[in-house]
Amino acid sequence: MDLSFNEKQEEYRQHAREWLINNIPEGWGTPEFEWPDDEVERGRILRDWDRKLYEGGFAGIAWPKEYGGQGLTHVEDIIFNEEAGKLNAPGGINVLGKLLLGPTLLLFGTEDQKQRFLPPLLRGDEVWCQGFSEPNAGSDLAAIQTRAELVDDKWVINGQKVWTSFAHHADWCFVLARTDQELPPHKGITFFLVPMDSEGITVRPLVQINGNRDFNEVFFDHVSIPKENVVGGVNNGWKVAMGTLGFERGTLALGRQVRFQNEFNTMVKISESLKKNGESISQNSYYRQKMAELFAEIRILRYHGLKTISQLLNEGKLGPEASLQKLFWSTMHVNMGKIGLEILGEEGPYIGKESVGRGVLQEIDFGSRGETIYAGTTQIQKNIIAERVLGMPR
Amino acid sequence: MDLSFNEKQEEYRQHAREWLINNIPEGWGTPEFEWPDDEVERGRILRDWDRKLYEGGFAGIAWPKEYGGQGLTHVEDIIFNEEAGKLNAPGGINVLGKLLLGPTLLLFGTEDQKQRFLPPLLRGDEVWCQGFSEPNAGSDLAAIQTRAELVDDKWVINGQKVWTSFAHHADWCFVLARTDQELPPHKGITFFLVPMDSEGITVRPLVQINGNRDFNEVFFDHVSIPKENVVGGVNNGWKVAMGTLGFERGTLALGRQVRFQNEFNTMVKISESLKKNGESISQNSYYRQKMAELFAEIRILRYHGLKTISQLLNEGKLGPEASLQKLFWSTMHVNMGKIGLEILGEEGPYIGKESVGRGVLQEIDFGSRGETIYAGTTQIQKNIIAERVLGMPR
Amino acid sequence: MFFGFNDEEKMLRRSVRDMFKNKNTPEHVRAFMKEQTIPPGLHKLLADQGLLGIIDLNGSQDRKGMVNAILVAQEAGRFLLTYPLLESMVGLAALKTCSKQAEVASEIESGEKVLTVAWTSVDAKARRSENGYVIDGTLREVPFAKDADVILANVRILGMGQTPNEEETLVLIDPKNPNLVIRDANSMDLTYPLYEVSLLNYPLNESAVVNRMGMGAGHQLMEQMLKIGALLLSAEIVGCAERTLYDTVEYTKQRKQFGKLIGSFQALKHMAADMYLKVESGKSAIEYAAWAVDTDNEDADLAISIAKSYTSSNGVQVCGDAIQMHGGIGYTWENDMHLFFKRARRSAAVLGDSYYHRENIAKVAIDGIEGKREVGSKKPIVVEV
Amino acid sequence: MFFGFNDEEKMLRRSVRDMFKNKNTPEHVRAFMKEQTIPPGLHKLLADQGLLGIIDLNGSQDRKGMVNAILVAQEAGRFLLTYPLLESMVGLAALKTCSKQAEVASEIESGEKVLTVAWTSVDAKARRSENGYVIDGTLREVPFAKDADVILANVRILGMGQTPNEEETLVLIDPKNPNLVIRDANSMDLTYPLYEVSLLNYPLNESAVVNRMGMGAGHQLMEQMLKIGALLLSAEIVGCAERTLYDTVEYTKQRKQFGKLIGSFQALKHMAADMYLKVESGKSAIEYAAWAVDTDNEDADLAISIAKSYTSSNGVQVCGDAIQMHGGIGYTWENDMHLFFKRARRSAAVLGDSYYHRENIAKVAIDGIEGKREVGSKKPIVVEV
Repeated sequence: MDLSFNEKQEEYRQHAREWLINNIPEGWGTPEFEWPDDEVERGRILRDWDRKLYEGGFAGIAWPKEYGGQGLTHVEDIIFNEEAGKLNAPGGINVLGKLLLGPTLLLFGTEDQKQRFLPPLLRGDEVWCQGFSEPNAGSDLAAIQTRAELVDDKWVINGQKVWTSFAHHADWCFVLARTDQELPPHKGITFFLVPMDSEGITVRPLVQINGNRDFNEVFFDHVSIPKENVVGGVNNGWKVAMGTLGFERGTLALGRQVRFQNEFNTMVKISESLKKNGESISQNSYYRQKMAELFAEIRILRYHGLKTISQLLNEGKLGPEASLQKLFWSTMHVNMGKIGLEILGEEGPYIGKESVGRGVLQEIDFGSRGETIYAGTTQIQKNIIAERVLGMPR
Repeated sequence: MDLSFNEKQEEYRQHAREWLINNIPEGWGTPEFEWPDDEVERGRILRDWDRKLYEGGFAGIAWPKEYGGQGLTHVEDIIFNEEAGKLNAPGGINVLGKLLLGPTLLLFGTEDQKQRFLPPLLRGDEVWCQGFSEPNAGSDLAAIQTRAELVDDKWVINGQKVWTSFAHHADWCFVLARTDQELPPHKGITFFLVPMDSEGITVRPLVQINGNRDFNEVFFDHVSIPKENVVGGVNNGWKVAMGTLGFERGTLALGRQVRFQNEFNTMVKISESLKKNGESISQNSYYRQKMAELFAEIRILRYHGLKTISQLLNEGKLGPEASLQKLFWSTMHVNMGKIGLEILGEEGPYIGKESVGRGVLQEIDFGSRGETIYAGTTQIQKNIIAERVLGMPR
Repeated sequence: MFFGFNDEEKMLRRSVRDMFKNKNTPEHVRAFMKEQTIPPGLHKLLADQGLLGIIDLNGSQDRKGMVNAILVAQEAGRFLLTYPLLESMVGLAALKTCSKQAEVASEIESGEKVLTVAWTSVDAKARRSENGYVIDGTLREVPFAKDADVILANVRILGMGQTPNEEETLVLIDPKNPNLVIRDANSMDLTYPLYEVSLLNYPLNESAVVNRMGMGAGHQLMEQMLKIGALLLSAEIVGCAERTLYDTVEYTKQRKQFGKLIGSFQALKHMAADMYLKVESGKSAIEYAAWAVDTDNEDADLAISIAKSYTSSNGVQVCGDAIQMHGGIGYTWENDMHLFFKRARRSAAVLGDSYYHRENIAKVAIDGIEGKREVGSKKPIVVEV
Repeated sequence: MFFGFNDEEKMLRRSVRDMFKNKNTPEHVRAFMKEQTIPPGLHKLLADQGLLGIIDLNGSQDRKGMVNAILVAQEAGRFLLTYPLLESMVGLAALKTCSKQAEVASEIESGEKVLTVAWTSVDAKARRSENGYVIDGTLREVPFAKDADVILANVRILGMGQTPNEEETLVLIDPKNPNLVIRDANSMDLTYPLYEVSLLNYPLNESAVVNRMGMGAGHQLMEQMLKIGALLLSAEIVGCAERTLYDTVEYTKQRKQFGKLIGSFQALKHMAADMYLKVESGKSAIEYAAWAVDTDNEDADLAISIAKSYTSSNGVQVCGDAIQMHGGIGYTWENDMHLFFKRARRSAAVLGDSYYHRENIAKVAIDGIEGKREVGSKKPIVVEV
């Protein structure tokens, strides 16, 4: 058991923190920061941040140098993510590229693919989005109906994807499509790399319940792509996709934990400003107990995160136990939203800029409702734990 | 909507209360009452109480006079139960006879059976127990393996029952047994009336986690009973049993509610006697909120109970919605146990006569764990609600 | 003993439900969310059905109309009614206690004028000036103020009592008066907008006073309005929760995943069963409370706090579970689940949140219980329920 | 960065588990519940394995043995160990800070004497008498006192400090002395009996004092013992919870209802998944806290309170869910589930319950946080974690 960071790692943390403080635009990450209304402008700002990260040497921290990465370990990666979390720095626009596609290509991609796609991804030149879910294939991903057929040495894709984050900003999309109708559902799927400027692609934004427009529907109408844009082999896409989802469920929880800690501190501040019978809510034992319990869980999330990193470092991969982390943080965050609204009391309905806390607690309440759904619902994570970790019969 | 009791009913309440106060042995129903350790002696006391109830005119309140009942309505029944609950009067020893067998016979029994069995049941001369569950047929009651075969005009029963409350005191047992191995599980079951002094019956007590010995295992080894001791017809026992379980789930909640209210008041008293930073726990907002929430639920249980009675009175029967009531009170009671232990804090482990509250809150914690299991587990009740009330697909 | 609705009450519910179904459709709600203007004709419709003046605080035969009112409020929640019906019902009940205000009351009841209530007064005070009284200060939590013709508000008239409470006076505010500013308060619930109204030198005519100035009358009436309002809000929450439950159950009977209707998964069945338990318990709580108010039962205040605290916690949770059970589609703006969730959230927060009403309960259940058992006593003790 | 156990630690766990499996079987536990006497040979066995003196508060190389100690405590919970191992570990750690007590410490560590700790002193005070000091008062929460040879207790020695805290002094009490009475305190957890010890004119020899009299030394050491004890109790709770989880999962793979293994019902799967989440979270919490104590991390006290509050609430719930998942059989005395449930309940209640430790957390997380964001500030703020 050794949970400390060594001297070199602590130096790295210092370096990262200084760089972040010097490079984050003023007010960014505070509830007071005003994003432009225009989506294109918003995309430009985020992409600029990705480019800055690359120039600063903070893109692909744990990826090999030969593909534009920094050749460091998951420890430095996590240190940077923690520091970025502490400053509430947005994740950039290429989250899905860095979090999902990159690790997937490193594991399943050909050498050509790695050389072709990883450096521009890290540079912020090519932004990625994820084309997995479909209207009738959410939890049941194997039910996808989007098809790809080989026509004259080109794959021709037809179908519809949903919940495609950042599709309206993306240059590329990694897409699951059915390539064999005869095989069982899990066996006839292939993982494709599709340029978003291909003819036949239409993107329609999906507004979320918190008013954000990060998600999209993407329609593929006879979209034709080169034969070689396949990762992990034809009809082997299910295995590749499961690897991708594993990354989604298991990693980056430490950065997330710091963000939750940040939200918690804001919650404390708000609880101090609200009074009940002349006393700050923060001094009322009911709210103190609720907040303390929440704080304990945020810390435990950190412990889980450290364990995950340790596992990655020492064993090189994550098991189905990673579902625990997704289940833990998403349900904890829903609870956090609930407690936030309890603290706000009669101030709860007001979410404008002039409201208490500028609506940041309500945003937790709304946003967290999506978190227990995307990247595998709470129900799916529990199935995975019961069946694959505890070995209960299917 | 008319939730008041009329003048005559209020008079009845007054009458019942006075009778109870005059007839309940001193200290009975208080945590200070000392039950004899001897089970036989204990049984005698309870049976005496049943006899006293009969003599006082409080047995079979809503049953027809011709079978020894009082010929009143469910309203008077509930009024008496409420008053008995207020005084925390034990339910007597013939709970299963009065609560389950009586209504079942009234609905499914022959005229002869009603005349033969109901009067001695009410008089306290014949105590009943229930032989439904088996080691491999708990939630899945239709899986019972106890068999009855017709041999020379007698039914011969072989098998084993469990969770048979009061079997060690009972004169009779109502038993489900399989009478046809060929028919589908639900269709080959018959409902029998079995004298407990029959040759071949062995009773073995099952100790519960709270140390009580109310439950038993009952073994039937070639137990022979008269051919006519069948209720509702051969192979029609499933329907009869479902009626019986309906009574179990739906009724008597009002008396129970008052008992919970009684426990709640004890909890308040205890919370007043325990201090935290020099202040009574009852004045600490954390515990106040928890207790107030509990109190609200106890009251809502009362509302549900009133609704059930109203339904019985006005429609003559209960639907599957009655599962709601069982689910509500049993899970609420588990929560009550939890809050009780929170209030006790460091005093929690001590359960002796000299402990805080004489262990009454811990008894809730232990006893309630059985309540979410017997008479249909929480999971079974939720299945019933989802499938039979909400019509979700099986 | 009859815990249910009679034929008349059932008919009322049916007719209100039919009306909302046709006249307050999801399309109407979505249009309202953009315009934030009450659709023309809606007041008239509600007035014609006799819904606005349904509560009568001096009701004869022990009936104040609360049982009817909760039935109507439940339907308002179920259909996300975009009208201050709750404020009309409660406000009219208050206005009708004052014979002076009979004319404006009848204009409101007949649908000519839209009434709303300012639920919170942030230090709004009337002081004497050259020409009578003028009011300065801010009114908060004023639903639909932008569309209202009359705002019923509680302000302090300085000097009209020994204490601030005594000075409180119910007055009618004219939202079209130039000496006030109405500001959208940016509430999460776009189906029921809240406004803030700032008054500066607002002239208070004596004819705008309900009952009389000060002497505790305004305070007392407002207290009563807040209680009845809290009960009606509970009914709205129950309506939201019930609607989302049954819509969700319906969805699980249509949607397939893994080759099965998702409603056949036990995890979703048990979630639905828990939701049902919460909805039915909320219904029992509001129905009992309405009966208690109607019959002047001594239990009434307690029953209201039970209803509001229970529904505020549990009703919101039902709406949240409904989002979860819908999966991704439930998290989209296009789907209606979030509208119910936010409406329930808003309703849970105002007129006393769960904490407030549980503290009310604690005052009765903990501080004031009768017949508490003395630890160690062997006397039989009668527990009153 | 390594969050896990090294081979040595894993071997320790394996050997302890094997030993308990063979020497502290369910039959032993049931026999103990009747006799309430530590089975002969058990102390020797624990001593031979070197488990009693496993904690060293002055441990070299930043290692105090806490990581090993929680592994052992977890196994004690998992097997319902009927021995005051926790008290031995914590008490020996305290005794070893005092060179005067080296002899008795070695007798305890070698298994010749059984040590227990009186966790609570109810006003036990030593006053001067003719022949030195005598103690009057009561010690509570003394596990296994009946079988102990030495009780480590915290008593006030009047006059040995300016405040009651300063007067506190750790002393060794001889349970065989005629001037004390040991009474069974009737604890729910029959696998770990608690006693009350009443002293009257109990002669306190100076040689029985640990370190020195008063001056805050006893208070400080007891505080440390309580913290370490709370962490070890958390580990015991985790052991109970983990055992019931896996026993229950196993049961669901054997038991059939409705023609299917009950483990294939999604409702039970999801309950098990929730239990797993609580068990794993509890494990992470105690492991982190043990590391923090071992390395004198400034986080240590906070981490202990996180571990104790989390496991006290959630560990008990896991054991309760295990009863539920077993159905009727889980509600019988014969089945072991209730033994774990009650042991977890007792462990959750003592050495600070959830409320107490959450309040400790609140003092750090709410009252004392650094870098709280000023509402309205645009400065980037570094949140320390």
